[in-house]
Amino acid sequence: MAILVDKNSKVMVQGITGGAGKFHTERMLDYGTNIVGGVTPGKGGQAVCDRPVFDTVAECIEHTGADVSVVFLPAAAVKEAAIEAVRAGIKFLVVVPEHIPIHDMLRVREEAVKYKAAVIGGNTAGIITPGEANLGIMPDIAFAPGRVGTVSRSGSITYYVADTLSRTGYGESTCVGLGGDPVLGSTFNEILWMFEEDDKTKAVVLCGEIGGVYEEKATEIIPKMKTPVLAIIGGIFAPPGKRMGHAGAIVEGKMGTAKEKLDMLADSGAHPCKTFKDIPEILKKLGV
Amino acid sequence: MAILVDKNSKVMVQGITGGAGKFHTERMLDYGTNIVGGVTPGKGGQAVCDRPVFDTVAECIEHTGADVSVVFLPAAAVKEAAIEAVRAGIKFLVVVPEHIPIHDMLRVREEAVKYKAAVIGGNTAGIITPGEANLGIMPDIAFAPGRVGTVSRSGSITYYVADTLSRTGYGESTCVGLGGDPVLGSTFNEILWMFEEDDKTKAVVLCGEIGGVYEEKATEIIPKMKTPVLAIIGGIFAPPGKRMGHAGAIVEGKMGTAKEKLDMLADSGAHPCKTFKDIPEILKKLGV
Amino acid sequence: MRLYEFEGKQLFRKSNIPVPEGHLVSSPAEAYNTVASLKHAVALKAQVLTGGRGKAGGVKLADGPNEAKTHAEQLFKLKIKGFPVERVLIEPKLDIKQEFYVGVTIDRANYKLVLIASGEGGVDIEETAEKHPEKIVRKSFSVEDELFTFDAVDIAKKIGVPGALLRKAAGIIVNLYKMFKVYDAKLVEINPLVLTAGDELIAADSRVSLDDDAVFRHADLKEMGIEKRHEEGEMTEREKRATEWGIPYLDLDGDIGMFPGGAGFGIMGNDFIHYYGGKPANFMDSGGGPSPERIAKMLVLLDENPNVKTIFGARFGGISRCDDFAKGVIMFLKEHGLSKPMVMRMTGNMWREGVRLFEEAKKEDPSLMEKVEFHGIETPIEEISKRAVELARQQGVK
Amino acid sequence: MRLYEFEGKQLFRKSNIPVPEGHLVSSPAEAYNTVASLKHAVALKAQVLTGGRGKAGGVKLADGPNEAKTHAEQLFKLKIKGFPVERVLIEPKLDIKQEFYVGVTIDRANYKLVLIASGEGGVDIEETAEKHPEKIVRKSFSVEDELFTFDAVDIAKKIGVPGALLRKAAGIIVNLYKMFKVYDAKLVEINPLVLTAGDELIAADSRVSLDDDAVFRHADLKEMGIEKRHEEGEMTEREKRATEWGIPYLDLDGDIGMFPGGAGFGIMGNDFIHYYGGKPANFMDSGGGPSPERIAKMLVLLDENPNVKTIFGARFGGISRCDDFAKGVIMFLKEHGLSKPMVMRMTGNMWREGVRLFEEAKKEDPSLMEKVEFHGIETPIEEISKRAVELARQQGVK
Repeated sequence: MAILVDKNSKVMVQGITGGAGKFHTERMLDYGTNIVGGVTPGKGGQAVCDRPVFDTVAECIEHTGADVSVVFLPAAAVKEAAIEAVRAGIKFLVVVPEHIPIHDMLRVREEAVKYKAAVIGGNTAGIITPGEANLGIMPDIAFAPGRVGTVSRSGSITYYVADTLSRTGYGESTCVGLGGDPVLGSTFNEILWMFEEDDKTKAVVLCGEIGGVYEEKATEIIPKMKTPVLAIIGGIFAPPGKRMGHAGAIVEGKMGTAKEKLDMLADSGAHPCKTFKDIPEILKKLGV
Repeated sequence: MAILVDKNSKVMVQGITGGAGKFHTERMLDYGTNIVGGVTPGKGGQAVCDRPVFDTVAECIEHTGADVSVVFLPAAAVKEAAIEAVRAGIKFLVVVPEHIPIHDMLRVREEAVKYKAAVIGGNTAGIITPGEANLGIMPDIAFAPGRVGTVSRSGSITYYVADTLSRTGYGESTCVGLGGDPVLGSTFNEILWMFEEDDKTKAVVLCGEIGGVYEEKATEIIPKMKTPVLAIIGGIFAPPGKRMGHAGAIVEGKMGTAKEKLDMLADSGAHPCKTFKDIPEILKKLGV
Repeated sequence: MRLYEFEGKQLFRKSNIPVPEGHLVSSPAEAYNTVASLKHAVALKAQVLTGGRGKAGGVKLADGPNEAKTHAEQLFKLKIKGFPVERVLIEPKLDIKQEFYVGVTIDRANYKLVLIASGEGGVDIEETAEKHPEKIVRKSFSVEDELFTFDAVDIAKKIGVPGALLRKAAGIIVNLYKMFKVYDAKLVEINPLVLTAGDELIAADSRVSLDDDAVFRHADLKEMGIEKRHEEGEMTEREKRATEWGIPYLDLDGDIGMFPGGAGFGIMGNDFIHYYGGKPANFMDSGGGPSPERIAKMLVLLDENPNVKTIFGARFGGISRCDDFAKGVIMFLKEHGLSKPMVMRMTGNMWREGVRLFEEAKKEDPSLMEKVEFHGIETPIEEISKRAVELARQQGVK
Repeated sequence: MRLYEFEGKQLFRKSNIPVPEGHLVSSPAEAYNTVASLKHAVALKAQVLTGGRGKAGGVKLADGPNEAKTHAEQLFKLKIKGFPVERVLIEPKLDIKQEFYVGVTIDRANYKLVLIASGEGGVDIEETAEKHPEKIVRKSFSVEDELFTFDAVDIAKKIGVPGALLRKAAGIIVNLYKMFKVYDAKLVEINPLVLTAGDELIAADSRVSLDDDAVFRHADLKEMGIEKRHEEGEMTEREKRATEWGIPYLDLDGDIGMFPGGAGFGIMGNDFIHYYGGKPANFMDSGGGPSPERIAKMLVLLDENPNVKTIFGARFGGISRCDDFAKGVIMFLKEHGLSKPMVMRMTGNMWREGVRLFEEAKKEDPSLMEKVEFHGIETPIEEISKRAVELARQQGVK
């Protein structure tokens, strides 16, 4: 098993006829991802990489049985595309574009919760279940099938962790990019819990970063997990970010510095890592 | 028992410090209605007819236990006042003002359904449970306690029916004015069902009118009722109203003429009446 | 309140719904000049607040200014369902490939907004709806719901918009829905939405009805010259006068002047008169809580109407108070005088005070009430109705 | 993107939130003339994109034009947290009875909008929030939620607005909340919202931050002169140059030039350098899928920086492709040349193609890569980081 996607996932691509959509559809297919079709309104009836294109998500689902979608569209079009997908019944959505307006993502999150769908991104490198499916823009070279789950706010960190886990023989069950935007479709919490419930995942690496509040939120869930969690946070030596006005300070309090994030995670039971090579060392100690 | 209001109802008045609010608060109190307070934002701390005035409905409920509200406010203020009331926990709301924008009433209805509150009006004469409570602008002279329920779209028809029932000794359990506006907080259906479930009500008089669709809707519920329903419809000799565009014709079909309404009601099991004096005659035959 | 086609199209334009470039003219000469300045064939369309314009000959096509002038002369003489044509809209003649229908209205029974669309637009849409309901697409919304482009694409596809135009059609549908909400409409229709030979989508006609009770919150309507107005219907002189006085009034062809309290009994009272063999001369409504002045004016309308042989008065004081009613009647009797018999019944809120006022007035001038038969709650309204019919008959016999 | 006080107040005015009548001046002479034309005492307020203005002496009061001129001279010389003062806002001096705080922001952890209000406005609001949380009123909303007047009345009451002003205060709160939504804001604050001696409520200061990613859909901002801009921070010359080239870049005080791929490792790479005893000279991010031209420019920034002793390059090709990366590096080496040693690692999407390009370039010109230590996926990034620190040390020794 894997979380969110595997070789049986039926994947559609929203924006499949666009430049990035075409390019990455080809790449994802090369990896063996089970892409069944795509959507571009007004281009129904065409084909990309031999996969049929539909005018709406509902039609694509009807004809292909798609249950997962990857979005390659301009940021301004993401809100409607995501709402269309979850309303039509897509249960997992990968939002690759960056610079999505924050109010749009708040709305997308609301709809996703309402329709019980999972969304990752915006600005995510995607998700990969090595050897089975690669959704998004992640470079397959770094990944090998295995027993560690990874969840990260940064694409590049994801690759380095994968590289490390592959080289040391652990490999990955699934690697999830939450995305780099300020408001994200999913937080660490939801993904951590999926890993907790996944038999194949023997440990999880959480890759966080200065700013935002999602690492702090994760400390609510880590103590409830049996699966060990390793945490690495970028920005320990970065100057602290600015608070947004008094309101930001009142709402988010002291959250946001990398050091505090790592300390809080450690306090909640996670194993802190400084650099990537700490990861296999800790895994070894834990007997993973 | 009675439906919706009785002597134990704790009634608040929204807009109690306005001209109409004051005038009718006095009248309602004279009738013995248990008015416990009122609301006018910015006038909290004042009093009208010895009843305390609050800035918000929530405060009024907190201090007085109010569970029913009567609205005397300009039409433009009704939407927010109604939403405030139902969100604060008012379970029955009487909306007296007329000319409320239709889109506002659609919204009010939605909120009322969501919060499981009943709303009558806009443009209703109100509701009276004779001898117990009189909410709105109905003239008490016409009403006597008794065993017939009345539900009507028109204030003036309500009075004539009451007058007839009082004179013939039947009296009324409760008399409900749905209101004269094109979109109403409640339809005949909800009120008919309350009467059906009320022990004190032995028969119901439904007073309808040319135009609209609420009489036709009532034919869905009348066959399910054990309590006999008498129906009187105004506008049998009026020229037919104009349809609103093709869309109106497609949505509302053939609904709307008084003759068809009366025929449909009769077909569904209601007893049709021509003039008011038919009412006691039919009641007598039914052995009410 | 219904808008003229050209007003509806102003709203379409503001809402980013494509409409033909239009020119409004008020005379045949203006039509000539306008068409002379244009380089294309035109359609001349009579602007009236009613349907059935096409069948009544209210739309003409012209290739040049002379033809346009001739047509305009005919149009300005036309009456469509009684409406005189005061303005004509001149637009480029469209080369039509297909006609669609798109409309939004309110489903009162279910408290929803409904979007309706069809691939067979035009005047026969209602027939299509009845005979081929499968050709009509309907979608319901809560009043707070947004219409998303993907839903509009789905609708456009179902009514047969070609693939290349799906996005454009969806945009028009979304904008129409937004316009419905933004302007507090009761009805908006594009019929037909035309697909031209050049593959453009354009709103060839508009039908828009707004909620008069919500006009106050749309200041931009006034800027566009769209003001609060009554629903369609040509008014008689008496109806115009009533409207000026703010009294809902409609002339009928009978002889009993109806002077009711409340819209509900205003309508049902007419039935009663019919039941007892009479015919009302009018509908009337006092509106909620009328002033004595308005009450007096209502009576003036009836007393000065030569068709009225007798007046039937009924007042059940609710929000309207009997004392104000009595004051109004007395004001009328003193200032104007009653030229025909009146039978009336008065009860309800403040009835005692009302009766006292009548008695005082009678004491002052015993002749004041001599043509008035006055009743209170003790007489059923049926008796009053019967009596009015009787009185009218007696007057007829004279 | 943060707005200047006067820009925020423009939005307040458009949103029906009362603000003082303001005059923006760019010189002491202008300040003199402006105040001379006014008949009242004024406040002169430095316009800078940072907080702490009051404590830095950025606000002055003046009774007349001479005093205003003197103050303005000081203000235009002032730097507040490094920001030069280029404009001063002149407003009537307010006679303050009470100060409130009202703000709206986003609670990212819970995906909500949050309205915050307090009866103790002013610069110490955060302290109040910490020491007396009971003096802060908070209310959360879903992004689609409306804020109703009744809720705003409740909030206004809780923060101690006097009864007679409750409706007015509620109107301001509702309008602020609407403005937050209409303009895609991340933060809007009225601090303080002043109750004047004359019982007026007025927004004495504004703090507004909009979502740069949503500016595209607010055409009216451009009309007001508000364009997409970066967050606060005074830029060095090099940072300005980078910004012109569209490269996110920040100078730091170390000596290792950071040339990373991806924002994530851009940040974490700095930590790695620190862990191994080095100090980075900068932050940098290539942005998603950079062109060869941009890659080359990134290297120019580092190579021309005299503080940089060695360059640390790391590219893990994701959406950014290794072939484009290699092209950019080669372009830089050919056109500009490398004046200091560089250690780099390249792997990921299209890495084979990238390696091939480097090999071809080397074949063409064997000296081209001589200052570059090149690694692939086989070398862990930690080793590269260590090596960069080593190289920098060696350079320092020279």
